[in-house]
Amino acid sequence: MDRALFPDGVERCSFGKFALWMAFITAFFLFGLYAMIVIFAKGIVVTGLDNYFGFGLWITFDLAVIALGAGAFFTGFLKYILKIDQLKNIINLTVIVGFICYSGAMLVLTMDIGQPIRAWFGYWHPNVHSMLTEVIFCITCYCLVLVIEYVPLILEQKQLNSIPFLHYLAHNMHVNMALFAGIGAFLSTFHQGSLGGMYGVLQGRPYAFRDGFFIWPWTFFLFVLSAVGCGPIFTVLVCTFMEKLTGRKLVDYKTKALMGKIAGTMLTVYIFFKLLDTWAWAYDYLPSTGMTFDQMFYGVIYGKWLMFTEIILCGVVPAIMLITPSIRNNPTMLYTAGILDCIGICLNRYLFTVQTIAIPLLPFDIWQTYAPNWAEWATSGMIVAYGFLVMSLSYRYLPVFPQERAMNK
Amino acid sequence: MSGHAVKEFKVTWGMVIDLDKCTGCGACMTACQVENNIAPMADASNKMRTLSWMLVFELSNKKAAPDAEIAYLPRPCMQCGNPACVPVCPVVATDKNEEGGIVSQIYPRCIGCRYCMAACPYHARYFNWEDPIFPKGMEKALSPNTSARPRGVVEKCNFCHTRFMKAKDKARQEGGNPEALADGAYMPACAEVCPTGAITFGDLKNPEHKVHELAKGENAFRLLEKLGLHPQVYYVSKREWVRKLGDNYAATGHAGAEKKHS
Amino acid sequence: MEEKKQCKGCGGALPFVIGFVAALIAGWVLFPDLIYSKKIQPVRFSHKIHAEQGLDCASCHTFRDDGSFAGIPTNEKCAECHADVVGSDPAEKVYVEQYAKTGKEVPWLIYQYQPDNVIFSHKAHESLECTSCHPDMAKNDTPPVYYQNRLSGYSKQTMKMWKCERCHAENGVSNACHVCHK
Amino acid sequence: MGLDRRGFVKFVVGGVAGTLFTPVIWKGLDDAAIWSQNWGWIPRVPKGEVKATPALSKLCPSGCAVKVKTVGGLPFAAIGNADNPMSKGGVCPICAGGAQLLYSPARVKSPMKKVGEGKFEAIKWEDAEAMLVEKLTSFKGQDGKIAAISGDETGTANEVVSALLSGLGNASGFCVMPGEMYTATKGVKLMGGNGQPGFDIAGADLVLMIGADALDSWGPSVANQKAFAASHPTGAAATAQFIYAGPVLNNTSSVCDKFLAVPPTATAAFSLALANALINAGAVCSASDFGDYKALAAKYTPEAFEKATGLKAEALKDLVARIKAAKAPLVIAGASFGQGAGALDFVAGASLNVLLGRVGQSGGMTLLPAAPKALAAATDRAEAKDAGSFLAQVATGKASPAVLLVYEANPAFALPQADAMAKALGNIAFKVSFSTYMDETATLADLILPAPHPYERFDDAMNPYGVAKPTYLAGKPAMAKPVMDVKDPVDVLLAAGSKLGLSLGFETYADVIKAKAQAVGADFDTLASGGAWTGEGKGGGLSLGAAALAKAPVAKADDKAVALAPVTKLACGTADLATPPANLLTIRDTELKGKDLFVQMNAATAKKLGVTDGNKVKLTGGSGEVRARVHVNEGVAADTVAMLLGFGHSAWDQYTKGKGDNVYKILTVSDEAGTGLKVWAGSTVTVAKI
Repeated sequence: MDRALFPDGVERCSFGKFALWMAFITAFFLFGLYAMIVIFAKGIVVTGLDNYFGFGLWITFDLAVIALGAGAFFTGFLKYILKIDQLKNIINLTVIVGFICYSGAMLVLTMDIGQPIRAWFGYWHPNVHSMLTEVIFCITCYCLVLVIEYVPLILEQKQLNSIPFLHYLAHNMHVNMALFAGIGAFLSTFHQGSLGGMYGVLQGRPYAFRDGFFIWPWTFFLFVLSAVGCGPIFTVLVCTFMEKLTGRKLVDYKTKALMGKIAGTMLTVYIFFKLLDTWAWAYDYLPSTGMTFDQMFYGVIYGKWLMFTEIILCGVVPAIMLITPSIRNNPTMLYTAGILDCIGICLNRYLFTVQTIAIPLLPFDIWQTYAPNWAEWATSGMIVAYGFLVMSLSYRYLPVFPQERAMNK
Repeated sequence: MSGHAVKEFKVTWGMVIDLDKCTGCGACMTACQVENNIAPMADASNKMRTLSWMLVFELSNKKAAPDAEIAYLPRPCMQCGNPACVPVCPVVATDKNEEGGIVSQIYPRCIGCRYCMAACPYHARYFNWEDPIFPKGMEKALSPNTSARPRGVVEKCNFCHTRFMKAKDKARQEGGNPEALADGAYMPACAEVCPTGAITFGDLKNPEHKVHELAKGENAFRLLEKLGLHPQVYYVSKREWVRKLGDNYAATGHAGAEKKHS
Repeated sequence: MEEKKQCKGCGGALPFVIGFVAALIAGWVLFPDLIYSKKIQPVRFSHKIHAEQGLDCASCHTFRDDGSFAGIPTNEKCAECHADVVGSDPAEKVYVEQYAKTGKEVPWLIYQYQPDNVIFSHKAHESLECTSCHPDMAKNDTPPVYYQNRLSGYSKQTMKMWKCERCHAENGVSNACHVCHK
Repeated sequence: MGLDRRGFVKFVVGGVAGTLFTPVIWKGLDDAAIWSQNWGWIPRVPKGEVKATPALSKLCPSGCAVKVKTVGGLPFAAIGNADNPMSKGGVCPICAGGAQLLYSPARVKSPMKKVGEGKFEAIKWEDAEAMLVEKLTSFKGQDGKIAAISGDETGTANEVVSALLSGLGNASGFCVMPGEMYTATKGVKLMGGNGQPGFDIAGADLVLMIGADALDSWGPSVANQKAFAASHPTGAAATAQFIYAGPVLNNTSSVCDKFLAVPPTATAAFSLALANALINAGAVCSASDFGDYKALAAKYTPEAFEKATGLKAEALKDLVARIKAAKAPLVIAGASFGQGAGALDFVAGASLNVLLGRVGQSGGMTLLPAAPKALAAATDRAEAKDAGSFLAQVATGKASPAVLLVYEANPAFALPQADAMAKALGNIAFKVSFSTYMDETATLADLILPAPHPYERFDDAMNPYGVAKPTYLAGKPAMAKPVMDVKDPVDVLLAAGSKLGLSLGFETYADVIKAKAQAVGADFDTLASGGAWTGEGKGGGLSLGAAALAKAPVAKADDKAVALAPVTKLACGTADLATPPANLLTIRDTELKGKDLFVQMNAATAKKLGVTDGNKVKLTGGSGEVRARVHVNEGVAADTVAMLLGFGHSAWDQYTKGKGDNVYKILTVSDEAGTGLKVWAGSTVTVAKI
């Protein structure tokens, strides 16, 4: 019944099936919405956060999705600035993924702060020394850039595009996309770095703190690299997931492998410096605080296995897999490496958020543990559901994949 | 050690807490709660959610009976010379700018992002998980010195800053110098109430104040000095095991409180 | 075709303009009036009459021994003169009968209302003229209407933070948060 | 022109665009943020003049001399009174939160009469007083029919209560709640002396506290703490040693130079072993019974010491060396939780002062002469019955009072075998509770007559137990009018007395206190404005109490049972007061977590009992049992389990009701050989995992 709205020359499932799918996702979304209303009404006392864990799942989630959404700015940078034309096949998808990730992260942030009514203080009363201020400004600005990048795609919808004004608007926006891609790349580099800086400046938290050169430029670029080392491959994973779900071919493997190669290269550079960083931290910085590597870990929940999983299993291993052409060209291996890569980066963000504040520094204090509760899971789930909804609608009605028509003939 | 500079003030309020005199009776915590209008909590045993600007830790020498020893350590905000919490605040809800060197926390500005809590290794900062609802009538016994905070903002010990302001007004009224208060003219509630006088309070820079000398004593130390935050709260103990619990020594194995004044 | 489209665009802009202007009127004219409720003082207190008796500000608005400022006087102070009706003003009769005799304090509306989180020391500002910050009440016969913000509860006439900050900055006084907040 | 859909959309878009150029959004955002600073449901802080008014804050057992800080006439905080020798500027944790207690949700708001099980109805004072008079009238002159229990150790109110009972022909009906004053005075008698013992901590250079938790819950704790502080200047050498010998590494022992973990069953053995070691090290004294004492002490060899206490003999040797080196040593003997120790434990400890020649000396043990009475008809404090024995008689039918007046006491909660005591109260037809708070006893009473909070009343304190010199404090209300509809119980009783035709010579408690001050030789106005009166303590030819000590029981070994050491921490509340709202934070999560109280024991004891940290256990003693969770604490003596007293309330407020369990329930009472006293300090319990 909504066939007229489809992009030219593509097939989509029946409206009934689509409605059922959307209803299924909406159920998750509504549950999260309920949790969000409870949180706004009663405050974040309803979450699992406490005096020791002021940061938890939400901040981890924010940092992780922002890293995973990095495919947008980096692919845009490569496509529009470095003119790697092949990336046009996937660039639309990276924009949508990026938009979902950033807008979702901003929504989570408004829940996470104790006084949402005052959220705008971040812009009006900024503390220029705070990394968080930098993050707030850059994320907001970059989110606007993503909106600007997303709008022409929406305007290319068949009916909308038939309105001349919108058609010309979309066209003009496309023409100037290189400019926005450049701004986006600039802003993103800043805030991805600042997100690392957020932890790197915590003088009182030896797990995250980095001194002097190791904070700037070192930690900043480590975070930028880690984000671009996973963002592109995350887009590939999203694309492949959509292909499996819809049974249609959307992007050719050559492009995916290219994205894998890009991510792999970045990840390799990242992991090389990350190893150096960790080594210097453990052998030089930590002893200066009187603490040892062993003291940074506790039991299973905060055990060393987390760090080894992050750096070796989900860092070194996927890096090697992605830069080795023979492995990368095997779809199964590419996706496996991609999944490991994304897990590794998320784990990194988790450790910097939670492990950092879990470590008891006062020698007479004890380890406390944190587990997110339903309210945090439900609202995080809401953001994921929101992503599914946006993506489903975009896929169904917007010409996201330029190759789709040819590949499914 | 860290790149940040320690901001100097002509007057630097500080505490010297004698751990050999603290019996852990809790009067300081009670007086603090009263002075700062902290509502009683239905489950005060849930220490992960309570607000205790002043918190008395129990220290143990970890020896088996009969050699076991304990000590009590009252922990207010350290009012660090190089605070970890101040530079991270995105909205300037906390600063260390005022003569006296007290780290402020401004509730109407705070947005409750809790970044400062993540930054403070002393757990001196607390988030208002719930609105301060007092049992019916008890709001009549609120102290005029501290505003009641809504839920969703961070708060912490400020050395009973309003008492500082009132002491200055008193000095002005009596023709004294509000910028050079006499020892004892300004006392936080905890120091005032302590029945064993374990908490000495004053201007660390003023030789006429007792804390000036006490902070330099051979048994004086600060918590986690190696992190370079330069707390303005000093502790004193003649017991070596107590001093050793003031910082981390696992990496070096050094005993005692080695000084890292800079 | 080109012309027709343009023309259509012109005619179509009218609703937009109407909406725009309507919003401007609502926002600039109606809104400022709606956001404040108007209140009058419980007793028509005349500063003028008191000033004419030779009283100055400090006669009633005194400092206490500890340097704190007593602010608006309580019955104790007012009753020094007005335990019984001494004049012919009907407002005085209202005060004496409804408050002084019943022991109930007058719920004066405070134009310079500051919330609990503000600490202000009159003592520290003693060297300034009262009228540097307060209106010159000495000539005021009928208390002005009190405008209260319906949402924030603030008095419209009160001093906002930026004014404090500006004066502090101009005079080289610290603008650190704790100087004014508690 | 009709408005079509497109036109409407444009109108709206125009409106939104226009709004952006008005202050609506920006002012709205700002005002909303300001609103969030001043939410209507957040309380406003009071404004007005801040004053400090002296008061006698009898919230803790010895009473603190405080200054109540008021704003606009209403109290909001309490600070110490630097001019008063009992405070010297210090306040105990309970009195520090006294202002908040004025508004405790547990406060009795008006007189109430019982109208059903656990149901009460507010009534008028005149009706309540008429009810009281009616009941007293019907039993007037019938001995044994009217009784009173007082939980006040120091007030002249006791004189009024007991004089009223005498006047009603029930002189023997006056009972007091357990406290050390009672047993210690008996102990002094056994040593051939007379008077309440006092301890000059400030003058001593070595203070050995055997059981007595002198720096937290025992005696005039703030004055004790101030004495400790004076001898321990920060940053300089200490001028006195403090040593604690008791079952638990408690608040007092945390700052002591030495802690000796002595099980509660071995207190007397510890003292006598120390006596033996001192004698062997050359201590002699001129007391007539020195020979007998020496022979008796000789039985307590270092080996016996090791066996009884679980400590090494070297610890004893070290202690002797310290005492020998001291110029002015002082021994304070007392139960570690302020009650339940017999006179013999006291004699064993106090005899060390005699042995060392420290009685009547500066920095030694003194004897306080009996204070002059304001009411001649009043019973001597030392002559009062103990409430526990009395209620035990009620339980068995040996006593059958018809009317019971309960003054500032909570016998349904704070007596050993508390459940049985509460049950015994049920045997009394008419119970009147003069209580400030809705405590367990009030909920069982037939008539509740709300008493004022200390800031709302006149009250006094004569010789709080432990003071070295006769000391008298008095206080008047610190606020213009009470928060609740209360009347001073003494005023009520005096009025009732006059209606019954018994004129006690006074109309109000204030008059009684003024008369008392006059009798003592103090100036009431000075006292009421925060002063204190002190007299002189005296010595006295005390014996070593050898004859009494010869009867001291040898602790029996019971493999299954462990000794129970109840622990008092002032901040957690007292026998009369559940943890006040402002003190809740001070309770550690290793003492109470959620609704679970912890039982503390060292690792060796835990192993012996087959329990580990966190286990839920049941402790049984006498006919009672309590539930708790195990917390391994190396500060507890061998074969001993320690638990905080003052929890497990079934009344009070939302903060304390149902939190933890009541250790009083498992304290077992036994008769002390040769003294006729009831003792429960050496209670044993069995511990079983559940």
